[in-house]
Amino acid sequence: MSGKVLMKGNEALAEAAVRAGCRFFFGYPITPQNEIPEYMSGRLPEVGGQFIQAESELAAINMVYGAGGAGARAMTSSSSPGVSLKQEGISYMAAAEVPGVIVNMVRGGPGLGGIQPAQSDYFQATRGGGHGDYRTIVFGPATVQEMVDVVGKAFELADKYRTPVVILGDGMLGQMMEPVVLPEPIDPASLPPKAWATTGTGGRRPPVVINSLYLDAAECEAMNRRLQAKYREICAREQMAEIAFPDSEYFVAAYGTTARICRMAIQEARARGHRVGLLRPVTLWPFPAEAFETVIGRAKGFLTVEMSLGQMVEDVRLVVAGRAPVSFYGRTGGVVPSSDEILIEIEKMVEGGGSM
Amino acid sequence: MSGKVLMKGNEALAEAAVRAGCRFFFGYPITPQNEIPEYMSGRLPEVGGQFIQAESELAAINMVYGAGGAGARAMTSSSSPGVSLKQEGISYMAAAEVPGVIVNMVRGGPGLGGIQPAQSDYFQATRGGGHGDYRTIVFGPATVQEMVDVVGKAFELADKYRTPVVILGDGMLGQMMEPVVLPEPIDPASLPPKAWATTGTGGRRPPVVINSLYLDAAECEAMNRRLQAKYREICAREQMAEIAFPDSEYFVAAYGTTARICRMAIQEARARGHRVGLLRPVTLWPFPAEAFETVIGRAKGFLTVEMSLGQMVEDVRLVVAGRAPVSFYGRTGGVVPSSDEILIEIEKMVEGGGSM
Amino acid sequence: MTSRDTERPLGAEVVYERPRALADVVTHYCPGCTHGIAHRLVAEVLDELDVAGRAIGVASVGCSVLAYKYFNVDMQQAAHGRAPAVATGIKRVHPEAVVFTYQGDGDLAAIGTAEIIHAAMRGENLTVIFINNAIFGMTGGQMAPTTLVAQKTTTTPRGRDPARAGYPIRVCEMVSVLDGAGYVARAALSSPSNIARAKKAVRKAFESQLGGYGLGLVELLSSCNVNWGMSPGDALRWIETDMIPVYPLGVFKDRSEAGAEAARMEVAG
Amino acid sequence: MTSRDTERPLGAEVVYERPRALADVVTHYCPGCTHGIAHRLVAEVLDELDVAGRAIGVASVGCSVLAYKYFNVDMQQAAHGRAPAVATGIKRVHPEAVVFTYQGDGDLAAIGTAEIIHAAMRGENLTVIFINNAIFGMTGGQMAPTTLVAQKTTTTPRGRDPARAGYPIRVCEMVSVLDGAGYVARAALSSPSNIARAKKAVRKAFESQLGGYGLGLVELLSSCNVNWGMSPGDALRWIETDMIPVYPLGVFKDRSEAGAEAARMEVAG
Amino acid sequence: MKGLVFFDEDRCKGCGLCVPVCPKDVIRMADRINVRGYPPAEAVEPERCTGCGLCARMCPDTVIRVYRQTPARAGKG
Amino acid sequence: MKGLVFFDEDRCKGCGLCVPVCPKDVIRMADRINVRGYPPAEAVEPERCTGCGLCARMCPDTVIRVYRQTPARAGKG
Amino acid sequence: MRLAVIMAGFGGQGVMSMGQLLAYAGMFEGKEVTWLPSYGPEMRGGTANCTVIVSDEPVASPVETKPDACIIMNRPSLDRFEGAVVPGGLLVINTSLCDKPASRGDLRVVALPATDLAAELGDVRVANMVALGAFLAVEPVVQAASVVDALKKALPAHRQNLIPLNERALALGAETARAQLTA
Amino acid sequence: MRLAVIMAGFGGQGVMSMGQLLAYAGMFEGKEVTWLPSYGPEMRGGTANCTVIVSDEPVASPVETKPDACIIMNRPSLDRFEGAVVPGGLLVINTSLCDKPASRGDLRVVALPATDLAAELGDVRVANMVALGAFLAVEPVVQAASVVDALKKALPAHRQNLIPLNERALALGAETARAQLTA
Ligand SMILES: Cc1ncc(C[n+]2csc(CCOP(=O)(O)OP(=O)(O)O)c2C)c(N)n1
Ligand SMILES: Cc1ncc(C[n+]2csc(CCOP(=O)(O)OP(=O)(O)O)c2C)c(N)n1
Ligand code: SF4
Ligand code: SF4
Ligand code: SF4
Ligand code: SF4
Ligand code: SF4
Ligand code: SF4
Ligand SMILES: [Mg+2]
Ligand SMILES: [Mg+2]
Repeated sequence: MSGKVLMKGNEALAEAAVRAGCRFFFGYPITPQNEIPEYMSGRLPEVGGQFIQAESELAAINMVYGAGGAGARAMTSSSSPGVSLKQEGISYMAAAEVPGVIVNMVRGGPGLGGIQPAQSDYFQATRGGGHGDYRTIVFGPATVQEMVDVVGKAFELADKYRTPVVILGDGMLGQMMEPVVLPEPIDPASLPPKAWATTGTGGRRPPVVINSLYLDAAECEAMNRRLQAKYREICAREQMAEIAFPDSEYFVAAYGTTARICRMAIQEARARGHRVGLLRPVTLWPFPAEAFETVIGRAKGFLTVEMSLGQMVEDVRLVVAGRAPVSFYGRTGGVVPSSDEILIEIEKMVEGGGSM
Repeated sequence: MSGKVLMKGNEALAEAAVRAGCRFFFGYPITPQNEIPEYMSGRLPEVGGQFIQAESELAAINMVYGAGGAGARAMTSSSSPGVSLKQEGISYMAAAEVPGVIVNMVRGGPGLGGIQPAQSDYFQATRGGGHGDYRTIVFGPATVQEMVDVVGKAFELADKYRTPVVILGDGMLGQMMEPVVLPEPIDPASLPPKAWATTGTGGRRPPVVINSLYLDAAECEAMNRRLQAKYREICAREQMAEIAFPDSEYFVAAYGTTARICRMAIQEARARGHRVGLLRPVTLWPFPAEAFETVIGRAKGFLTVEMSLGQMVEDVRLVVAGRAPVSFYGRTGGVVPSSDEILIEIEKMVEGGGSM
Repeated sequence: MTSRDTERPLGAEVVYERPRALADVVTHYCPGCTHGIAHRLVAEVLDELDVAGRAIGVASVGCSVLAYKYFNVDMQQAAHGRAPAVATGIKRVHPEAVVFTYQGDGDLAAIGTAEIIHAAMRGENLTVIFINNAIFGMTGGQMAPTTLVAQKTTTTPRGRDPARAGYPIRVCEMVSVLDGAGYVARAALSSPSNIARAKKAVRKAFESQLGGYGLGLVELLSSCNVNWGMSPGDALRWIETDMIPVYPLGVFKDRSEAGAEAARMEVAG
Repeated sequence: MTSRDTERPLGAEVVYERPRALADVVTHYCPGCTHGIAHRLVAEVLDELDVAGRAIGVASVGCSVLAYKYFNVDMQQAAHGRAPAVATGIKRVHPEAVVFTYQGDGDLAAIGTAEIIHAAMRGENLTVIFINNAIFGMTGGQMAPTTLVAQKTTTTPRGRDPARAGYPIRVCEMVSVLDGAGYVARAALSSPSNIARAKKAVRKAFESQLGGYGLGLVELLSSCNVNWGMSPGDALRWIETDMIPVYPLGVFKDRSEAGAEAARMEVAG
Repeated sequence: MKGLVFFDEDRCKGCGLCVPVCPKDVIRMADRINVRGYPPAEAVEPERCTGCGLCARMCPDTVIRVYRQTPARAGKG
Repeated sequence: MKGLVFFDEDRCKGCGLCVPVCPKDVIRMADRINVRGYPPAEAVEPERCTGCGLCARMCPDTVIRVYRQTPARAGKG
Repeated sequence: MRLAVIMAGFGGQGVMSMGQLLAYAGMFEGKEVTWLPSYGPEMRGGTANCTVIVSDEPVASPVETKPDACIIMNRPSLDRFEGAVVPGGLLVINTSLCDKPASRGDLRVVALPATDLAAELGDVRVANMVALGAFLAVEPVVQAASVVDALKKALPAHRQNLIPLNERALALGAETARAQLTA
Repeated sequence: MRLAVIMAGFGGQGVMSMGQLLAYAGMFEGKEVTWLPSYGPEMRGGTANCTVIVSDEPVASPVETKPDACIIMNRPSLDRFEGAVVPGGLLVINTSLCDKPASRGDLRVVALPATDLAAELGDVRVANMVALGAFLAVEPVVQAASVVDALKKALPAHRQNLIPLNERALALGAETARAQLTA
């Protein structure tokens, strides 16, 4: 298995970012993602990059805004309470069309909560915890390898669409080790130039401006229409999902860590003769509605499982729109559901206990 | 019309808060809600209260957390970007079960956006822009009088359920003047005592603690289950909505300022012979699902109109769950839709142009 | 002298007993961590001034996050950095209460910089216990704004390089510039004599509140032997050899000394 | 001398012409607002140092929010208070660029307190133009942290009462405590002679960046005649009679003066 | 020393700040209104102008340009 | 002057900070392990203790109580 | 009855308070009213305006893109609002600060030098009341007396002495308007 | 083949690195592996533990509430994890720091004084390798040689001299375990 290395999720993510051409990292410590800034503090100077431990999450996201606006691939990472503090900044990035990657290794909330893994920031990530009509692309990787893979994709899409991209992990994904194959490093100098970025005019061109202020309502709406057109394009092109056992009658919808556990439960359920499949969104926004459409014709029921008390289930319900029962099972606050618990819920669904 | 006074929305709201027993206001200026802190800065000292212009919105919400935890009726107000900055604090209040009222006079977003009225912070308010599985009660008043009325209700429910309550207005509601009847003032000293509040033990009782940290995942989940039980109770008891022309075949769903304009359009549509009614949520969370259920049997279609590019429409779709077509019309960034535009959309709906 | 005698010997004079304002629990602090000493000093002062019954404490986010379990007084746990704002809210509601925050150098001097400066600017009658251990203890030893030049932390693996990560921030010097600061002092928890001085400073910082002189802030140079990678004893020595030269001890401001009622601010309440 | 001659008279020596780094548009500032003077000084210095082509400015939120339309250089508009963080991000990406922020007293001394302190702490090689007009101009005249005691604003309708609203914050005095601050000075835009001194200070603050001495900050005492409720001329006089006594003019720190390369920080880049 | 002072009248906001700073009392506010609705500053007896530049330094709106005709060159101007 | 020093052994975290501060070398770390898994501090030759209290002042975990038998009262104790 | 009027002018011309007085007066007469200002920094030096709606029924929306009437206190306001008025609607124009005549032919127009008339009364600041008087003479949506009542409520004690002047201004405006209409 | 093992002990006993070495070794042998630590401040002074899963198929979940085996390095860990092991599963107990015997009768138990044995080898820090050797002797989920390979990869150049000691520790553990099983 040459090329494989055993890495902690947080460190693999950080190394993948460096290989994706990220040279600027701005962060503020918070458990359970400290290995990301710690790794970056050692690694970035080696590749001519810069690491700053910012004075706060607010400062960090605004440094990303500055660096991203200046044309660089920049990243920040945090966990739940820290990500709440970044919402104004993310809204600014979305509005000013500044690319950048924001990692949230979700922990139990609300409030100070706990530090164990959770998925209860789904609403915040997919609906925009900040103000205004904006969205961010959101990835919900399920393995350390997938985390590495989506990091590259995140930087690519951030630049392509000039938009902030969120990677929604959780404490478990960040802390666990798994073998990964790391991608070939990209030299940031080889990336296409960004004519819109602030670099100094050099006296050779008119000034560029990175801005989100539109005092005239019609202009502000026009900015929004531009964003919405972009979002429609993203929805059309960038949905990612995995379907295991697509010919099933019942489906469990889950992402990230939870999806791994659901997979175990599904294996057991199938062993017991139930025709159950897994529908695993990889992009949480755009929500992979198309994947749902491919199975909805024959689906007799959906069970959404989350480490939250019911967030992604709304997206499932919105897609299913009454065409099949949708039930929900969730644990929260850092409790990871067991495959046995999920198996019980699967059997309830199969026996018709699913609620709309 | 004795007892009526002509007041600006922001000032009426502020005076209503004082009359509801609010003695502590912590805010940071931002257009279009500056009249609230300005009014409070003059008024609160008159009634033995305290006004602080905080150093930021973050400080302001955390002062509310302190004052609310100490047992007082406390309030803060802001507008979109400022409210994004309060999300961590609101999540803390929800988790630590600290009552308080947060006003958002929404303006065009995202980013710095503009200062004209908008409704594009609906997701943030109703889904929790902060981290974790929490909700806040959210009111979406449509007139200056209703704003006055919900302020009293907001403080009452905040105390009753020990939860933060959000009032979602917009620049127009804050800036316009309308005649209002103000309620009789409540003397805060007459309110029931709060045994859970920090007041000093006086050496007579064990210490009380206001806290949201639960390092043990099971305890953190237990805190969440407690919150969810409360939220279920709120959903069961506190939904508020208005239905105009309940015997209609088609319904326009809209709240706040937009609902006023929809009402004009509906009058015109009915004059043209269309059987169209208005379904106006007053509580945005809990979303008034029960009101929808009363009409859904005969409803041939719903049109959701918002000053956003589609946020509350998700709640409408979740309630309707495929039982009728749901279409959407929105303006954003500070543009207020005209009744003519809405009329056109109503006619589209009636003619079957509504999309799911 | 076995550990089981919990009775006070008859007729003996008490030199030291556990202060009543400290809850009777074992803390989660690492062995030798001076957070424990700072807690004790605060509790002793609350007892001596006889104000525990009207004290309301604000725990911050850092190793001392669980402080709400350790003081025998009403407590609010505050979001990271926001303790001075939370305390302000409490104090305005209960002007007669004795309100204090207990904050680390990450909490107070990084994310909470604006809150402490503005509580001082407003002259809030609060007491701030500021634990400067030159590191983020709770999260596992990252750089703090107070980390010394060349000090190794998990985010300055080659030592703090001022060209990239800046210079240690001197909170007392900065806060004492503000007119609303009533008492500002720095002490060290590194030896019995320094601890005795620290206690005096803590007491003064509470008296500043009681006298209505404005914000009382005591910076306590503390150890984090675990994240410094030292023995508890070596950590105390490092405070004296390495920290004190960068963070000189002393009283930076004392409005009560200006004597005269003139210096006295009206109690904001 | 009609307003239509835009040509330079042949053979005449230029005493004053519009600086090239200033965009040729009419600003939205109120008549007599000294924001316009501050803009001009910055542009003149950019021209004189011949760095407009490598300048990147950061506009903040306040009356000067539209500064991105007024300077003839690349600009980023920053969230309220965060300009120093945004500028830090830019400067680290383009260490050879000349990066400056332009911030009001609400932006820099209220919501953005942590960001300015920490940019100074890090010794970021940035230039900060800080407009102290003792008020929140943009939002209609609320109290700023720099509002004078007894000054009436829309949120201190009876005049700023220190017992409730605190004391004016002196930014230069506070920032100059930090080792990473390279140049810190206060000047006033109240008269031609003060403006001449202000320009020197602005130039020094840019030179501090170019020389790698760390953060260069110039506080400019400015007028907001509209929200002060004064005529433009009276507002300038009020700066001199009321503001300067509270905010003394002068250079608070100049690391380049310490001469020697010793004082020079490595350019963080 | 002879000064030449020019006002870009349509930029002027009529704030009047340039008037008192002129040591030669060259400037006054005009009676008319410019395109922006403000009474612009204008030079009276411009020949008194020494080209000291104080007015331009004071003007917040870069309305004013000032030149100096050096005695030697004055004739060639 | 006679001191009395008590160690609440199960609170002790074995940090050893009390040991070097005792001017009378009364304190040492025990060989055993307490309920928390730490070797606790203990008094050797407690009669040497003067009751100065330095050890208690140094202890981060309020393990130590110190009393003083004033000479006059010593007999009555 | 439902009448929507937009009032517009420079910041200092008192258009906001003119609108508030009309709304107050409507309220005193038991009518439903709303007052909606333009707001924000663009006001600075530019034009300010407000919309007042007086109606027998609850006012659905305070926004009116097709007002029944406009009171135009300066030239930029004419440019901005003339086109919005409904056909047959009313334009009151302060010719003292608006050198251009109305260009639409389908409107009722009252053009009077409100500022000059106010100056003649001794205080240019009552130009707004002159214009309001003219407006009410043509669209008597409220009694002028109610406006005076509103003024009594609105003015602090030490300003009550201004009431006679304002009454004269209202009357002068009404007179001038009537003269024009009958002419 | 799929085997889940939890390793638990005091912070300083090297349980985390023991787990990582096992995972590494599995990876070298082409197996699928995951390693999951407990984390957070509660570790401070308390017990640390990690879960390693070695499998022929991709590992669904890194969490295992019913491990096939536990390596117990101290007493609190026995109290916490004994109950979790699947019936018929394996318990390796370091008796040097765990004075209590296993209480369940349905488990295979290897009890050895790993810390004392390590001390005899000259360094208590290899107690973890003694225990790992014992574990692998009973559950040969990977070759001991792969663990040594992993160690070679993991140790920095200046620590490679420790390899023989670790090899001896592995072997000693294995020997002791085999003796117990055959006994
Ligand atoms: C908003 C937010 N950001 C970050 C954290 C993570 N965090 C917890 S404690 C801490 C710093 C602790 O350092 P310090 O204040 O110096 O206290 P110490 O542990 O050193 O006593 C951080 C960054 C958090 N809980 N919330
Ligand atoms: C997060 C946030 N809070 C508040 C505001 C509103 N706001 C805009 S400018 C400003 C203050 C302006 O004052 P100052 O910085 O002193 O600039 P000035 O207008 O006086 O030049 C405020 C509070 C905002 N835009 N964003
Ligand atoms: S980590 Fe450091 S500061 Fe925290 S308890 Fe341990 S020694 Fe004390
Ligand atoms: S409001 Fe004040 S600061 Fe703003 S432009 Fe006008 S005078 Fe200048
Ligand atoms: S240049 Fe000097 S002399 Fe000439 S007009 Fe200006 S101020 Fe007066
Ligand atoms: S200072 Fe400038 S803007 Fe003001 S009156 Fe003079 S020329 Fe006009
Ligand atoms: S009281 Fe003094 S003499 Fe007695 S044991 Fe403690 S330190 Fe030693
Ligand atoms: S200082 Fe306290 S905790 Fe430390 S060894 Fe001595 S008695 Fe034990
Ligand atoms: Mg610390
Ligand atoms: Mg200002």
